[in-house]
Amino acid sequence: GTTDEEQTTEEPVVEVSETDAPVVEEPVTEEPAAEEPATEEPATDGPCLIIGALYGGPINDAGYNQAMHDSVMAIQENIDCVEIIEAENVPEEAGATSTMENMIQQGAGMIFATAFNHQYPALTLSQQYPDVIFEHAGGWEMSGNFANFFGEPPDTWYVMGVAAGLMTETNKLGFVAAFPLGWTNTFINAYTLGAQSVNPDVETIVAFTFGWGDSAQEADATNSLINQGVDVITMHVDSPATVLSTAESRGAYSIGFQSLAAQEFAPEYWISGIGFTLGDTLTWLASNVIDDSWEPIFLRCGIADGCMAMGPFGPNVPQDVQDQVLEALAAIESGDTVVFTGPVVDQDGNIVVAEGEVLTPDLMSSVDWFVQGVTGSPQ
Amino acid sequence: MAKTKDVKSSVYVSMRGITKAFPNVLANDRIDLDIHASEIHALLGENGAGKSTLMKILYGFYRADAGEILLRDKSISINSPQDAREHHIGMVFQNFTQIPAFNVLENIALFLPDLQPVYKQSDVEERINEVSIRYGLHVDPYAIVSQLSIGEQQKIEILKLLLSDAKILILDEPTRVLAPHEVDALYEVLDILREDGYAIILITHKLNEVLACSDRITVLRGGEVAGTLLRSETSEEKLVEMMFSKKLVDVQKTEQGVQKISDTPILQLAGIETQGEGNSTSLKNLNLEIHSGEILGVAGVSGNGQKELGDVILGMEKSLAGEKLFFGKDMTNRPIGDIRRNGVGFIPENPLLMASIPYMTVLENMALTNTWRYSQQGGLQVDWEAVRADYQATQEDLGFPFSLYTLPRSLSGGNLQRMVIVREMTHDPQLLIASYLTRGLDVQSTLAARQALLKACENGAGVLLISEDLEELFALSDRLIILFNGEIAGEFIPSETTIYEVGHLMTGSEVKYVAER
Amino acid sequence: MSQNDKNMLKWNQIFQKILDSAARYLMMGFVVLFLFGIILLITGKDPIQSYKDILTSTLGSQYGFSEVIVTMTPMLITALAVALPTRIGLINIGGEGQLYMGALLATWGALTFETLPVWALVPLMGLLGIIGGALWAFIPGILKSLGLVNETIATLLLNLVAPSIVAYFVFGFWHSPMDTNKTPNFVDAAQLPTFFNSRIDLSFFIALVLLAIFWYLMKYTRWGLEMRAIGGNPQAAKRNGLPINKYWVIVLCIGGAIAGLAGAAQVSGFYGVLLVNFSRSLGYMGFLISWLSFGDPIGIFITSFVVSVIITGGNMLQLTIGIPYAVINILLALTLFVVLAKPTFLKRITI
Amino acid sequence: MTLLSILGMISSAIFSGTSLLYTTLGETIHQRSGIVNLGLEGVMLISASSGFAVTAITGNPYLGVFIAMMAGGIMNMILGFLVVTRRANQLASGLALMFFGFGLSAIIGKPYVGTRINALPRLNLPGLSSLPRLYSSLFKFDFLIILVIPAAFFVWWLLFRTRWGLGLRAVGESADTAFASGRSPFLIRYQALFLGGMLTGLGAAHLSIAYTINWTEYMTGGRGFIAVALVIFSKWHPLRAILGALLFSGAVAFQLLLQSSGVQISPFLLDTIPYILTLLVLIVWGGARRHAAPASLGRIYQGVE
Ligand SMILES: Nc1ncnc2c1ncn2[C@@H]1O[C@H](COP(=O)(O)OP(=O)(O)OP(=O)(O)O)[C@@H](O)[C@H]1O
Ligand SMILES: Nc1ncnc2c1ncn2[C@@H]1O[C@H](COP(=O)(O)OP(=O)(O)OP(=O)(O)O)[C@@H](O)[C@H]1O
Ligand SMILES: [Mg+2]
Ligand SMILES: [Mg+2]
Repeated sequence: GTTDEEQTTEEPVVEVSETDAPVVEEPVTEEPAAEEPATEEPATDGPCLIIGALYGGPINDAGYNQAMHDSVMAIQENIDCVEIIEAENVPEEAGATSTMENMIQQGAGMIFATAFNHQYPALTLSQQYPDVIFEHAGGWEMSGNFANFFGEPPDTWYVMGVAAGLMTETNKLGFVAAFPLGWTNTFINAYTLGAQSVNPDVETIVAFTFGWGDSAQEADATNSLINQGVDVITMHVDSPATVLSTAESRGAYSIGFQSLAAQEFAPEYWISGIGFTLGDTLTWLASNVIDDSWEPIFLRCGIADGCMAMGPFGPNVPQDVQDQVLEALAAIESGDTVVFTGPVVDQDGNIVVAEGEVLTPDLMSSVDWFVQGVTGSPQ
Repeated sequence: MAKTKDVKSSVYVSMRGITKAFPNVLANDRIDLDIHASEIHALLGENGAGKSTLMKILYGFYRADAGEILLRDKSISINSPQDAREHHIGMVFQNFTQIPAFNVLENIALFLPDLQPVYKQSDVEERINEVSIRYGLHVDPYAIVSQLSIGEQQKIEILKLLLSDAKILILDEPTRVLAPHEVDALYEVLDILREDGYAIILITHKLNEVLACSDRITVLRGGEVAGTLLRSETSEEKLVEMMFSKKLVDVQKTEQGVQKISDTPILQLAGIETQGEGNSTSLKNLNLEIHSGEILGVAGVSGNGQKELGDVILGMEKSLAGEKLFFGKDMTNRPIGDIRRNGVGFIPENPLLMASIPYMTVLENMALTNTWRYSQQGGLQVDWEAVRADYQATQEDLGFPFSLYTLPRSLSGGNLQRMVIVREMTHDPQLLIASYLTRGLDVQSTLAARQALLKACENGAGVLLISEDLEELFALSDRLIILFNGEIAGEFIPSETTIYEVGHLMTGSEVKYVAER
Repeated sequence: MSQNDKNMLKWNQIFQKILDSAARYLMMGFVVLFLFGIILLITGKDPIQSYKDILTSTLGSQYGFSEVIVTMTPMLITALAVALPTRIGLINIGGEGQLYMGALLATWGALTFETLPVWALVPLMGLLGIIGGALWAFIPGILKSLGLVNETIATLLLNLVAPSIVAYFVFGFWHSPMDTNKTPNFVDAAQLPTFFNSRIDLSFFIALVLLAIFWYLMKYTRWGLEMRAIGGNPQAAKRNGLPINKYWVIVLCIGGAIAGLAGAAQVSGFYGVLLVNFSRSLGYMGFLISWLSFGDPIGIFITSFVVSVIITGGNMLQLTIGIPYAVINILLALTLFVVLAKPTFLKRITI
Repeated sequence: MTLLSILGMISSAIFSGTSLLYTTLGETIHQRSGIVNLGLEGVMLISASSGFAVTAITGNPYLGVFIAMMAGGIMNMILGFLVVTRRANQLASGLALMFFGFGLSAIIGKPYVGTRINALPRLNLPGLSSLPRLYSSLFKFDFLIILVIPAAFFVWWLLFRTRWGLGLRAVGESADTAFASGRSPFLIRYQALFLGGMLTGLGAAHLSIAYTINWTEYMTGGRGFIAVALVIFSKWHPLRAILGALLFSGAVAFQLLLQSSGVQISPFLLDTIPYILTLLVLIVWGGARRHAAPASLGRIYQGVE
């Protein structure tokens, strides 16, 4: 299964606002006037909007796809009159095209294409069906009826890095990743910088599985990392299940991603985790479509906007570590810490972000370097 | 050889009204057969008479459509070899049932009725040695069967039978592949077994053997019993008469080809060497010539290089050294297609396996050897009319009748052989290689096939006739060579030697003993 | 018997045969639907509705129908890539690998010669696809003809190698950090022309032409005769003077070339990009289709059509009744089981 | 390279090679009886999903392993029906079985995607507990790992030292001969398929219940085909299969080690090495190989009238 580049948490857990009004956020681009929320339209005869949502993997994977699914379903909870058609396990482009076409044939007026590979099929279809609104998760293309939304994980990865840097005894952190993607590289870098901020000797070792949901490869990679002395493991693949379970079985600490529920896979050695909570954002987007105020915006929102959340600490995390992590989190939320502030030096010692500059989000999607302290190849 | 006993013992096993039909043929038609203990009962009949079928029914390999089997007057049901083995019936098949990849011990263990669920090899080995000493059948239990000669494989079959606790032994053409002295040895074993109280059913085509060793003889004809005789009551002529409905022309009466040897030989082999793989024999420094109008007979016990000789001429096998000349032109290691185009016909020992495509019609098979002759528009079309015409002409010539549209798959062995003969004769071959031309043919077809050979000679072809049937070789050949272990062990003009001299060269033994037969 | 009577008889027989097989296929269809219906019921779905959905979403609309054609096109070609070698007795399970290698070379063409016009680039990619597939099939072909390795085993092993090689190139040379598991999108000139305002592209018509050539080759030509002879009994064919080793290599290469062409068509037409693991068993599917239809061209056409209806319709089922997409494999497999279990269908057919 | 990473590679190879070895042993049995089972992938998936589901429902991983084992055997009965009773082509039937497995496992596993289960417990070998955690965890094996080498010896013993094994190999070489020796080739092939299916099921169970502790669609990722390659590599011999499985999984472990050491060798090229090696081995054997493969492998046994 392929999905895109980030993942989310399901809403519950920590601090998801339950207000009707969607939290509006969108750091990067110009912001649409957040009109009033959605919920109010009473269901008339037919549905007020049919939403098609497609996912790259199974929607109950306790990971990325489940987070996306939960966020989409939040629309239904908030706006009674919408109808949602879902298709899971649509990993590749050709399948995505016919699936979206099918959805449109069934009357879908808005489509959430949540996997990385859905971007171009959706963009192509958006030209064919100008009346249908397309929202893609985590891409960069934009057009009249096609836009991108996503959370902002690098900041939170930084915080997780702080936690990992404090917890490691071997000073080796393991990162199991699917593909050497620009965004993935950015996460790894942010994570490493966070760890180095509290523990300069830390090294992050990366192993790629080249698949979003190849659990045998994930187990192999996790074991391999642990065998190299890594004692904190985290991952950027669809489902945290295998990586975290494997780490737990080997007695290595783990940091969850994709879904805060990941903690259940590592009851003892869990440190903490992060995920997306996009339900309110998607609700807001849908309500815009319903009242015809939708405009294409490049939407990115972070932990401060409620689009992302951090999980609870595990039983083995000392209080002082917890405090330090929360401190780092507060610094991020307040904007005191900006992760990729120059100078940033890559593995070979080249300066990739100059002194006084900051890496912008659109550059983050095409990062092809690792910061110093990362072992592995970013290609 | 064996002496006949006056068999008055009680009936051991009897078959009553056995009927078995195959898709195109009624193989057994209400057959009755009684076998006594302590007798050798010969089963005779021309090809396809139903002998093997009948015995396979007794062994449970086939199931009869009707009829019953009685063991000591009690009706028993035999639905599988397992049932038969429980009733102490054992069989050596015409085509051996051995597993080439297994060793001798495993092959024998497979057929042991009382093999332990977890067996010890040493136990099995002991039992093999015991029996093999008693009957003089020596084998190495750990030899891989695929590496053994066919004669040794035959021994294993008999050992299997003896160890299997069988009291009724069925042997389907056991002497087909044996050299003369091995045949004698086999019959000695059978004699001992008879003394030990076994009932032995023996299928063979060799009348002299039948007359020498059996107690009673049953002749099948067209799936029915033509009669059962005591050996003392019969003679060769009488048996032949029973086997074939009409009286036969004497086979031996074929006139010999005229000697008309030309100067350049059609084929010349000079110092040919081959590398035999697996259990095939390598040829060593082989020299021979075949001239127009000449039949060169090749004698030898099978497995001494005959197949390789034919194959090396045809180009199936590579020669490592030496030269092969056609009409003086070097054709060493040229592709078969080129050799064929030079007018070489090839009648192999096993026509179904080696010469025909079982699922293509006879007509299509006829075209194969000469596809280039029949192709039109550079191969985009095939001229089927021409194939048909050619075929019909030759067929009428040779007098072999059968339809063009049947599949070789459903032709009888003999008819298949005929088809191949017709095809290979069609374009007046310059050189004809015929292996075991008449093996598996009944007496009449044998005659026709031999006449076809002679006719080819008259038309100027040279013939290489490979056979184990010395009488045939003596009757047909102009010259005779003997292959032993891949080398030419001797060369004769048939009229200047004797069958026994040749027989001894064939087996590599010295010529000193004269059979008292 | 007069020619006329013979003809009458022949036509009667043919008619009878058609009736027979129609009845048999119908029976089998019912068996399949029944079995699948049970599975649907167990999972709590309405079988009748599902079947209706499958039919309406495929044969019931122009769009659906065009999707069926799109789905069946690569299967037609890969089935042919198996059927041809089968005729000379070679079992080519390697369609999958040959498909990948064809796609790989075609992709190289598309990414390297981006500036060529469409009339040059598309044929070039086709040619490269053919070369890629043929090269990949040449390995088992030559090993077979040297008597070293059985072609079934060799093609199977190479199937496991080819996707890795594709992945190596995709992640090695043709990768940008913006892509997951694919190359950059091809330029428009590298994309097969499409027809009827649908996704049906040129490769469908190429497939039909290939089928027709295959049929004529086997039925009428000298080479067809010789190939069937080799397939029927290689030893006898060899003794009859046919160059079977040459045939083995060449025919297997042609098979590979056809599969390679399918690969080129997939990347050039269907995807417009090279994805890692793009095939998802297309090669194996071709193998199955070829077997189910005994390598008969019309059979190949019909079988791949039916299979495509199932696959395309199944795609829809996940939207309408919410069963996992993979479940459609069950319907497919049940169909295969029922056909395979019918021994009368396994009689060798010689045209 | 540290001691940990070397021991680690061995440990990784054992962990990920276990499922491969069980499956290879199963396929060895199939093929020794003359049947090529190309549907292993599907059989594994069904076993993995049903074992996982049962473990998730009951919380008992041993029950899960048992069910996976039975599921493997039963799945193979479908193949048996097709190729033994109905005499269908083995390769095609195997592939059909594979597609069936794709579909059925998806249904079975669907509700349990992302579910946490009680994994098969890992047992402390005596003496290990005194080592540092990262070392001791290297060789904390579950019982399926502990049993896998004995299983290979068991299969060897079964094939080469027992009457049943003799008959089974005979069927694979020549079904007619086996029949003539009083055995039923049909029955033996069914038995072989069932036993082989159970072993395949164990392999799959290890994958989902003990190793990845997870169920995802298509999670076997080609292991069924690898097992077929391994059978060939090991010349149809259960003991050589041990070596083969370790080599294959060791190659993966090595690839990961290189990758995360920052070595610039494409993991994909490394992935191909075992297959190319197998092909080379076959080429080197050349003609001799013919004696290794069961002679009637893939042939349909028609039975007799
Ligand atoms: N597989 C088969 N299917 C259908 N019919 C067969 C099959 N095999 C043999 N026959 C039939 O059996 C008959 C002869 O078979 P067989 O090969 O035993 O020859 P035969 O009786 O020994 O004759 P010949 O003396 O010519 O060798 C043929 O008429 C043929 O129709
Ligand atoms: N399996 C079979 N299928 C079809 N026909 C068969 C089969 N086996 C034997 N027949 C046919 O039954 C008839 C009797 O064959 P059988 O083998 O018993 O002859 P036979 O007397 O042993 O001949 P031979 O001397 O050639 O061995 C033949 O016509 C043969 O073709
Ligand atoms: Mg015969
Ligand atoms: Mg016989």
